[in-house]
Amino acid sequence: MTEHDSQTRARRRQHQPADQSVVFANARRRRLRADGGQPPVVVKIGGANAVDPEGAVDDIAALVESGREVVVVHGGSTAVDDTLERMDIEPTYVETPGGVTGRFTDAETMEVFAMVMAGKLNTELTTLFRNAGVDAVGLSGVDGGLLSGPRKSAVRVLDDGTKKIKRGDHSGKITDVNSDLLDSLLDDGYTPVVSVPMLGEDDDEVLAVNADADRSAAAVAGALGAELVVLTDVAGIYADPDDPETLIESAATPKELKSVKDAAEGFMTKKVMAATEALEGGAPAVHVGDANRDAPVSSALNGAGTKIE
Amino acid sequence: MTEHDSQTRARRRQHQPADQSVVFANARRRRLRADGGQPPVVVKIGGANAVDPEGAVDDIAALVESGREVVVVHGGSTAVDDTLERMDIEPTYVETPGGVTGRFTDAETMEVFAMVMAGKLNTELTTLFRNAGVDAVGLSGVDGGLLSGPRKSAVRVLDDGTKKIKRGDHSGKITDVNSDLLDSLLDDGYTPVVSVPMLGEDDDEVLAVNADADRSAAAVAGALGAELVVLTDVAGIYADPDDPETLIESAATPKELKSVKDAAEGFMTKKVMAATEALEGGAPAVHVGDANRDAPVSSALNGAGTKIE
Amino acid sequence: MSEADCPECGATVELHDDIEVGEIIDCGTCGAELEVIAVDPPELDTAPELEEDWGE
Amino acid sequence: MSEADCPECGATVELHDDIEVGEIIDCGTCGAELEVIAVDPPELDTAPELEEDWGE
Ligand SMILES: [Zn+2]
Ligand SMILES: [Zn+2]
Repeated sequence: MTEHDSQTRARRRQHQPADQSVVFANARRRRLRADGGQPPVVVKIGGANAVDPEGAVDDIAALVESGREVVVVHGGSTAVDDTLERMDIEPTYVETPGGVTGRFTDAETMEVFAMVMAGKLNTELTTLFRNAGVDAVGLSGVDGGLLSGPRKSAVRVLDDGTKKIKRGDHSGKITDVNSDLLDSLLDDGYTPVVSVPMLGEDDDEVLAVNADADRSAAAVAGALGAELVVLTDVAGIYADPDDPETLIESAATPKELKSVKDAAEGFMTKKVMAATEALEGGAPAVHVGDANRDAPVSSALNGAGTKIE
Repeated sequence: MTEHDSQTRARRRQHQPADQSVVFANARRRRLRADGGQPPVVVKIGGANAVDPEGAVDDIAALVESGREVVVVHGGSTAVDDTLERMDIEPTYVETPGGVTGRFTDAETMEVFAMVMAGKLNTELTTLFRNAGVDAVGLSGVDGGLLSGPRKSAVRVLDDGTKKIKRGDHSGKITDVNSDLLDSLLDDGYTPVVSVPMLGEDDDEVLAVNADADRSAAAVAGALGAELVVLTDVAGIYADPDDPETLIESAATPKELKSVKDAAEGFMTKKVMAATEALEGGAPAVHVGDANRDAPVSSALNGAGTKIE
Repeated sequence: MSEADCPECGATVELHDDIEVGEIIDCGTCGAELEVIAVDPPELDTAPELEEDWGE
Repeated sequence: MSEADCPECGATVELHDDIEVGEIIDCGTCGAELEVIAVDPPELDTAPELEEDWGE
């Protein structure tokens, strides 16, 4: 299932945009380069199955070669679904009182999630980058507490019309990014390739928990003061989601941003929410662009797709 | 299956010690500490299923707290077996002309290997360390080219008495360790938690391939000039493998080392081979000790178990 | 029909017969959202505030 | 019974009927280890030197 194919289903699920405010507890500082050059770039790409990363990999390799600092953040929940199926684990879907349907991440699902994201996809992508000449280092959000914040074990669900609290979920909300770890790897010439899980803080322990990859990328971009490029499988955000002619080229004022938010539907809602979090977190600009065009990252940076700032 | 349970099977497989010379292509330099203090410690522990790591985790946390630099290397092939079984993948075992039986790592097995080692076990162990107050960063041998060397895709096998070349194996031999990456993380106060796969160099590409965890630990210890502690589930190397009373306390001369090699049987052969490689690579000492005793790492460093130097 | 005390205001809350652990009930007196944490005997606790999220 | 040329010394190597790809044959003339890389028609190449390892 491509990201695009799942648009309709996602659209049905996402009736209600939720809380948008994210406050990062760590001091946010922009990377200042001695040469007064450009800020780093955080690129969010799909997992291996969602969006073919090859074009992005070569483009990122050229960016890195030109001296730009890049951090890659990837998702890949369709690969998680595939492995759950392969292991005969039936995912549990829950509906929130607001009508949003999502996968409930119980302990067993969490284990598979970590295996696939941090083991399979992260290793594959890091290897792809190394073959393209990029000195890539794969990291999960657990490593060095890279992506951390409170665990959410309880979720409100609607079960046959009855509101309930369901406990045992393994997800969390990123409030801290260890930007020192990323800075130090970037300074040494590495390109970090970051995947969820994040490190969830529970009452008396930390544990690996699920987090959204778009929001993870937003958190990293905010913490680094980096431009965020979110690659997807359409050209950008459309005023009419079914009409590519209505591509919104940019949003640079609160009013324009509101019109982008109003235009966003389905999985695009998530991209716009992530963009908002990145900007609030300190990112100078967010670009939503097409993963499948030539040079997808540099094109997006140069104004193809939708630019939000 | 514990490491101990598999001893008999392993003993049957390991008739013939093989080539022991390992030449690391990278410049080997010992970490010189400003305070003239002790060298780092590389600790090899089993995966979650092989040897319970909890005692080692707390002990390592205390060592790190005291200022000692530690790198952890873990294995976990029983967890790989479990997941292969769960995914209905039948492992292929092959016998070499010399009589050693091993698992053949085809592409599908390699994928599971990477998932379990770098995704599941590495994340679990890194989380355990973080809960113990250690600022752990999980890495696979692919990350930053941490453990690299030629891929071996062809193996000689004995198939119904006929010698054959079987191609498509995903394994490799570590000839390079990116000790700069480890040094830099150690300098920043992190504790690297390292797992296979390694980065295999093929004709025109690099790819994630299988490597032995004991040898990986040996390569890291050699590259860092670190003391190596190999934890297992017996007290050390016994002159008579069935009699704990015959524990060999130390081997400090070539003659003593030879007697240790002669005494080693079964899976212990691998530990002794790894020890030899570590010493040849630049490690000042290797300790083989019991993972299940109190303070297993510091006890081994203090002379419990077998010390080889 | 069983009942339990509201942990917020102390009022008696009437419970329907097939309540389940985890179910959220509104206190008719103070309006607090209460979570059923046990059913036999029934016990209520203040339901945790949980922000609704926009997905994984 | 088929045959093929030894890529090392050029001598003819006799092959038994049920040879398989991957099989290793010794050249009777020069003693080289040869790998069967095709069976129809049979073709031989020098077998790669592979050090035997002591396992994962
Ligand atoms: Zn009340
Ligand atoms: Zn010949």
